[in-house]
Amino acid sequence: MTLYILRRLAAGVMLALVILLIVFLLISSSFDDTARTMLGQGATPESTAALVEARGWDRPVIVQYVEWIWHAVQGDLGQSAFTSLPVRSAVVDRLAVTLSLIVPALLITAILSVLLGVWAASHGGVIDRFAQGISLVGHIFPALLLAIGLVVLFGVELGWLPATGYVRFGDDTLGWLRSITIPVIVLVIPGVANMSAQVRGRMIDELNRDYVRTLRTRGISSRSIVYKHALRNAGSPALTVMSLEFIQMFGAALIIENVFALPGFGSYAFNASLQGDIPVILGISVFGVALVTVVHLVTDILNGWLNPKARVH
Amino acid sequence: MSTSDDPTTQTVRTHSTEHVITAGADASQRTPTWKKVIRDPQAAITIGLLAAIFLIGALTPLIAPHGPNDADLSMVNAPVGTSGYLLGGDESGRDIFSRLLHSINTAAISALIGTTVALIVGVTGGLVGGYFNRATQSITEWTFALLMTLPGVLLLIILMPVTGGDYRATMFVFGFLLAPGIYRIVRNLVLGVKNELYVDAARVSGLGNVRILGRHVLSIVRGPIIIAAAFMAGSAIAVQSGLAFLGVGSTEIPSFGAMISSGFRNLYVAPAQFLWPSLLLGVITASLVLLGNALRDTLEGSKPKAKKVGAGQRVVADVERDGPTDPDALLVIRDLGIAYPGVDGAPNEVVRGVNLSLAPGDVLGLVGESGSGKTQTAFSTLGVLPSEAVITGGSIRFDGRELLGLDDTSMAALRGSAIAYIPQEPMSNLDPSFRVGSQLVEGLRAATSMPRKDAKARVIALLDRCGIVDPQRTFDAYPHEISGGMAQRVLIAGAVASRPKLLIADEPTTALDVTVQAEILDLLRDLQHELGMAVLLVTHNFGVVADICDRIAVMKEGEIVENGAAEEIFGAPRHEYTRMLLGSILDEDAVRTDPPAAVKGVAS
Amino acid sequence: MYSTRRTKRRGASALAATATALALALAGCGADSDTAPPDGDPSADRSLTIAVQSGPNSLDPAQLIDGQQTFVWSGVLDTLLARDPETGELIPNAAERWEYNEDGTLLTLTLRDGMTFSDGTPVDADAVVASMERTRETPGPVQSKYSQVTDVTAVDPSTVEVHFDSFDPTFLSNIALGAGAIGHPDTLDDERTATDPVGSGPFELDVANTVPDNTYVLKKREDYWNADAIPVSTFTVRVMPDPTAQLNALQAGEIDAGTVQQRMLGQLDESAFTLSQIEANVVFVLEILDRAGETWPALGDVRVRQALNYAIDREAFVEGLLGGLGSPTVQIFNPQGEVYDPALEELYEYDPERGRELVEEAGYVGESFEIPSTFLSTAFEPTISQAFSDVGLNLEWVSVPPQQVQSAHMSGDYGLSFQVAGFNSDPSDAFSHFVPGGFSNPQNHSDPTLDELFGVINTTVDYEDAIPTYREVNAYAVEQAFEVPIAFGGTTWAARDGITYSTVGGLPPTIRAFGFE
Amino acid sequence: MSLLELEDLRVSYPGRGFRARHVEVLHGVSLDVDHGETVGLVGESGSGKTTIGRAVLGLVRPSGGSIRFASQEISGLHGRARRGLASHIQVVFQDPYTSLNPSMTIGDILAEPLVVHGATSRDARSRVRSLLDQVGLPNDAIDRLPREFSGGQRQRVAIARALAPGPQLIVCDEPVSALDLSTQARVLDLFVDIQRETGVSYLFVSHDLGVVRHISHRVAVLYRGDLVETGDAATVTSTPEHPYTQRLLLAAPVADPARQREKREERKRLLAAHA
Repeated sequence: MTLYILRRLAAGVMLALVILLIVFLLISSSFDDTARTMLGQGATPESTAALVEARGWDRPVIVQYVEWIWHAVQGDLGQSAFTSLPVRSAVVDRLAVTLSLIVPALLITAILSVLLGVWAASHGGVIDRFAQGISLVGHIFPALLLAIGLVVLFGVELGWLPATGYVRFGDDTLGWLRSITIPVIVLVIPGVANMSAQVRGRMIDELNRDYVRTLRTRGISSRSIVYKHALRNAGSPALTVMSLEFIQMFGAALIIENVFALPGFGSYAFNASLQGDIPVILGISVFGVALVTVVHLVTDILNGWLNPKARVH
Repeated sequence: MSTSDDPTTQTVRTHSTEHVITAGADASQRTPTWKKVIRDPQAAITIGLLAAIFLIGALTPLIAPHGPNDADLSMVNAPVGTSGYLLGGDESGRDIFSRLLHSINTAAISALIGTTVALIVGVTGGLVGGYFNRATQSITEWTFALLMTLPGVLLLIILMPVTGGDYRATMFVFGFLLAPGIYRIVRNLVLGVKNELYVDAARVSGLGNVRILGRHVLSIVRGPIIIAAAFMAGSAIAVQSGLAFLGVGSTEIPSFGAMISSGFRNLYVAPAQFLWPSLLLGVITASLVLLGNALRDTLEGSKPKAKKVGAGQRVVADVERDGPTDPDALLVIRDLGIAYPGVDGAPNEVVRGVNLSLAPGDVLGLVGESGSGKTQTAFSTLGVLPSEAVITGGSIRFDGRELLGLDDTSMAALRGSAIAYIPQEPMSNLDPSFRVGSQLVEGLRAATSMPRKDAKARVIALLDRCGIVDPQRTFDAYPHEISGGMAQRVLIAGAVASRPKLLIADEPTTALDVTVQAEILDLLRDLQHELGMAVLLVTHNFGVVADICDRIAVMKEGEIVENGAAEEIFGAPRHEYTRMLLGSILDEDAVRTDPPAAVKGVAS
Repeated sequence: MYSTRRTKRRGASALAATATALALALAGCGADSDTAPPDGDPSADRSLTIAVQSGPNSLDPAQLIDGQQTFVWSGVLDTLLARDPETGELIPNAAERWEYNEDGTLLTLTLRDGMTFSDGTPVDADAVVASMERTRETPGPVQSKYSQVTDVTAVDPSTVEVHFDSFDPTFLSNIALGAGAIGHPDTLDDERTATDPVGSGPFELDVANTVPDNTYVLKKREDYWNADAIPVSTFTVRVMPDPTAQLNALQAGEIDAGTVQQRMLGQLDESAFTLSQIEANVVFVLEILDRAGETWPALGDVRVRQALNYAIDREAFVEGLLGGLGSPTVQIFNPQGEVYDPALEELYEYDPERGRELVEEAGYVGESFEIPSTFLSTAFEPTISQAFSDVGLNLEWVSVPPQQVQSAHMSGDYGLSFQVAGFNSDPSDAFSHFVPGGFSNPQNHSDPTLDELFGVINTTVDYEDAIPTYREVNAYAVEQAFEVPIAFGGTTWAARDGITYSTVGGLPPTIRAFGFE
Repeated sequence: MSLLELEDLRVSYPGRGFRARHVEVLHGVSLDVDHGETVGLVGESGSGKTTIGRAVLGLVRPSGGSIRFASQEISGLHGRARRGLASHIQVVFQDPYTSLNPSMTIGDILAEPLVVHGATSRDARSRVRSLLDQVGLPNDAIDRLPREFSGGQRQRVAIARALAPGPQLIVCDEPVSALDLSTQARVLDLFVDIQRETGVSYLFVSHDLGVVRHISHRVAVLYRGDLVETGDAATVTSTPEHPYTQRLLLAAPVADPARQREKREERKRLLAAHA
């Protein structure tokens, strides 16, 4: 098992190296633009060249790449070209904000989707139609629309929840809870729409399998068949859907962070990219790949737990 | 690679879980796919809606009253209904209605580029990765895993310096990010199809790889691809809108996202402005998702419907509870009818007027060819008919008690304890996620409410009794870790664990090798003697019947044509159908005697 | 080198907001007041939370950027000079006095006594020299402002001499901004300088409660030399790129003050908020980069340039796109300054017919131009395109990603550029718009008349004496239509009742613009 | 000279997992099939019988030994050379539900191998008609899809496809085991009739001794990758020499209660003797 995790992590590192190289190559054309943007209106060809040289951006890309990796291995991801803030701690701070949205959103999505999906699949009829209706509604209203609507309603008109801003968990737990409530709702609704439909489908498939009939013929209760046997077998595909949902939420978080003025990972990446803040872009790429690798790894391990056939020996 | 020589699978695959033949099925099967799609209301409505929207988009240059960027400063935030400005003007004095129309085209182009790139890359990758050798497979797999690992939207944003924010370039890149989804679908289908016998047959017919890929593989992949394309188009449009909302790319390009963004900024001045693009965007993406779902249902055959678990069997006729009882019989089935809804909705009876009687300790063989209704009869006795099935009449009496009309809880109490079941296909009848032992213990405890420890001891003893060499090890094994023959022994142990009065065995040996079959039959016979169970053995194999049954009932097309003691029927079959069946048996005398044929045609 | 304008700092802010909002935010406004707040009691526990559209990129003196970013960095770092909030004139700050030699190549600054950094070390000539020398040598946005400085020396603990190659008419106004920020000499090169410098200013950064780029919490220093002028004990600056989010926060009571877009004003409950308007602190201008007509001959023709000035309906622009907050103009100088001339506004009344005639006369009908489309220009593009076609010209907006905006403007690939320019000082504005190499003149256009006028300016050390020449520059530039100024834009600050915001336009925004009733 | 000669044929599959050892499923099998002859290949699952068929068809690459067809070594052929053999060696698979492409009409399925080998579509069509006739299917089958046919009819289509290029050898891989009893007998009769008519040879793979006995001239018995017994059908299927063949024979139940009882007892004696 340890070996397996190590092997997977090694593969993740390889992947990160390749992706970084790609990012380096793609970005290498914009060093001058970045320098000019940094210098602002006083930029001249001379001062631009001087800055590029001072930053070491005039050296061959491969040299910079190797050097960057060398520093990264030592835990130093450099500093933002614009804010001089250390990239690592900035990314970690921003990631913490985004994760504090996404993780609760994902958990809630998972719980609601499983409940809804399982109910729909095992009750049929009205409950099933209700669940499918919810899924449809979630598909029709884009996250964007929901975000705007909920802010106006709860934040501005009713004033129940803060319209903007982020409170750190450690500072004020209740405040944190209030500050993430609307964003989490906005993430959860489309998530549930998608995932509950998937869970429902998987559950229906499972409930039609032969072993379910055989279990029934042994007098095993419907509850055990649905919640113990079918759910566990439906669990592993649902888990994969969930891991994809997790990655997708990072994209959605970008828009949500923008609307709610949250200092998250997405908006950080967005700003860095707009400015051409090269060290930050690189740091974000590394964290992005690391995150996805870890999510896939965790998914696979959980999958192994759910599904003995997928278990690693 | 051969699948049939894989030691874990069985060579023989019979289709004895009977197919319910539905009347008029032939006609509907030949309907062209597109007609079927059009006939589905959900597909028809969404296609119509999308066609209408995109047609309007295409006609925009003709019907839009203004250009997308024509600005009139006097029309800034003009209210809805202003002359010439149907939906009013935006913050720059542009006509919202015209921009809306132009945005349709942007959405269409986004969807087109994203989907096309994804399809080209994904399908090519999937065909190559699925069809060719291992090295090619691992390279494509790795490449697409790489694409998959890139956090999509983040990447699009990081790449802004490269794409320049141009939405077409962005969608081009996005296509690559969508491609792994298609790749997965295609590769899995190809891997499946590659081992399909008809692809082997094509290879044997001398078709080259390209021709096979194009002709046999692609045709199978087509349906799922069309479905995936609908979903991808939706997500391409949604992503393009999201990026435009954030302000990536030129605002000269009219798009829903840019319009929503502008409306959001103007939320307090003209709250309706962000509504129009949001609504249209919502309608388009929702239509694509719904269309995808509808296509999935029509092209892949509709998925089974959700139904209440434990709802019990449906009985539409009055059951005579007080009919005459036969005190000697354990199971009496009288005049049983079972129907399934046909294509046109009318019920289609698959079992008609079946009468059976089984005394305690008796072994009855229910024999027939596929589709004869024998399995349906067995299921109805267990109370596990599929939910579509309807019992149209008759009575099933077990131990003097009428089973038809009992709710599932009462049936569940009987099942496992008094009536047990052995299925045909051993592997698919074990829950793959639970250890063999725990499944058996759960069943035993459900039937007897025995303490866990005792139940475990009993199960291990039973496994031992059923001829499993290392019972503890099998107890702790997962189903995929044991062979088919062993799995069948496990299932038998599970069935007899609670010492039932009646054992219903549905083709219990059909999936097994002959030598294993003989052992299993021995086991069944011994257990039957030991426990004094009555056995209802459903089979198509007269050899099996001859080996174990006291009495035989022969079924044909839902009816019992002949019923009697085994010796009588084998010795002097009365019904013509029975005679025909017995005549078809390739017995030991049917040795080929004619010499090898003379070679004709081309001499070697 | 010449201007406080920053066309970009935080892309998202720009993108999420309209250009108007952005420009107003960047230009900001500021005040510097030696007087104590009205009630005389600089309440020990009064706090103020405001929203800005962009946070400070860095607190390193060599990396400072003006505009709304000034709120934070000017809290932590003191500047040598300041500007009078009523008149915009230069006034003493850390430097009590300043004096030029005859030809303007030596500037002597006399520092105030008794100033300290937040760690207690004195703010003296050595500190000033160390900061200025470092800024001069460090690549960054401030460096260019030292382009003519050859040496900075400390004569005694309170006297600093700045030596120049030649007279720099913009230098004094620059040291009232980032170029005059004083950093702590011992820690200047430490990593903390960018994020948590040992400060010379009125506040200390409360690092524990500060989230960089999101929330900055500043705690007042009671040992600051001018502590009485600081009206609050805690000053919180929240970064909210999105104007709608800002308004929501204001209404929800999450912030005390913020800028509000003109068209959103209707949403505010007038009884609960005090509105302060700054009439003009930016100018919307279509800059003609190829004034010599080297690549686009049409732009070298004064008739075409004038035609463009006739083509734009400035009144409608102000009403339609600026929500009425602003005024039409044909000049780029601050209307509250000394150089601006109301009489010039008579020129170029909206007259597309006349414009068309001029274009026809010049023979450039149907000529097409490309112009970078940036987050600044988006809201105005349709109107400007319309104006071009009204006089028989075509304009094509080429989308430029934010990180290339600066490059596009300077590249020489475009003959035109749309800018929302914040005011600095009149000299700085003159240099940046009309001198070769100035930001608005990246293609180094020169003109004999302008050369001559700037020759005079560069040798007139006393600003008062140079004012008439600046006016001549303005008049000549308007006549020659070197640019197409469109309108001045203003800002509206909304604050919780009892809080006021007052300053003239074009000044760096600081805490001291706020008043409490 | 036999039509097909296998000599010391070995096949191994890569094991599961990374760098797993290869698993040999055939340990050197030698066998021959003469012109116009049916050789039955019997064995249980995992015995390697299907693999032999697939090796002959070129769907599996042998790891050793040789396969000669009409005196030509064919085990190493691939690409064009291998495809050239298509008109000589054909196949009928076990499962009539998956051996026909569900999206092609019967006409297309049957014409495909003909067109590949250069027939015009008109010629192909008339050949298809005669093939359908030969296997006892109605002419209107040509435009219908496989799913419109029953299992037995589909297997007839598969036989017609195998016959289309006029092969000398047809590998039959469990062609009747998925069929109902009554259908099974009719399809077997069809095989025999066709052989008499055309002189084609069959390599007939099955797990069912009864079926093999019915159709084969000679029978070979496979057990875990080894050929344990070969001989003429009557001998091998009634008085086998090898203990495995005996066990196999005794394990197959007969449809006569009395005889089956005897057979069962005999089997138990045999097992007891070997235990």
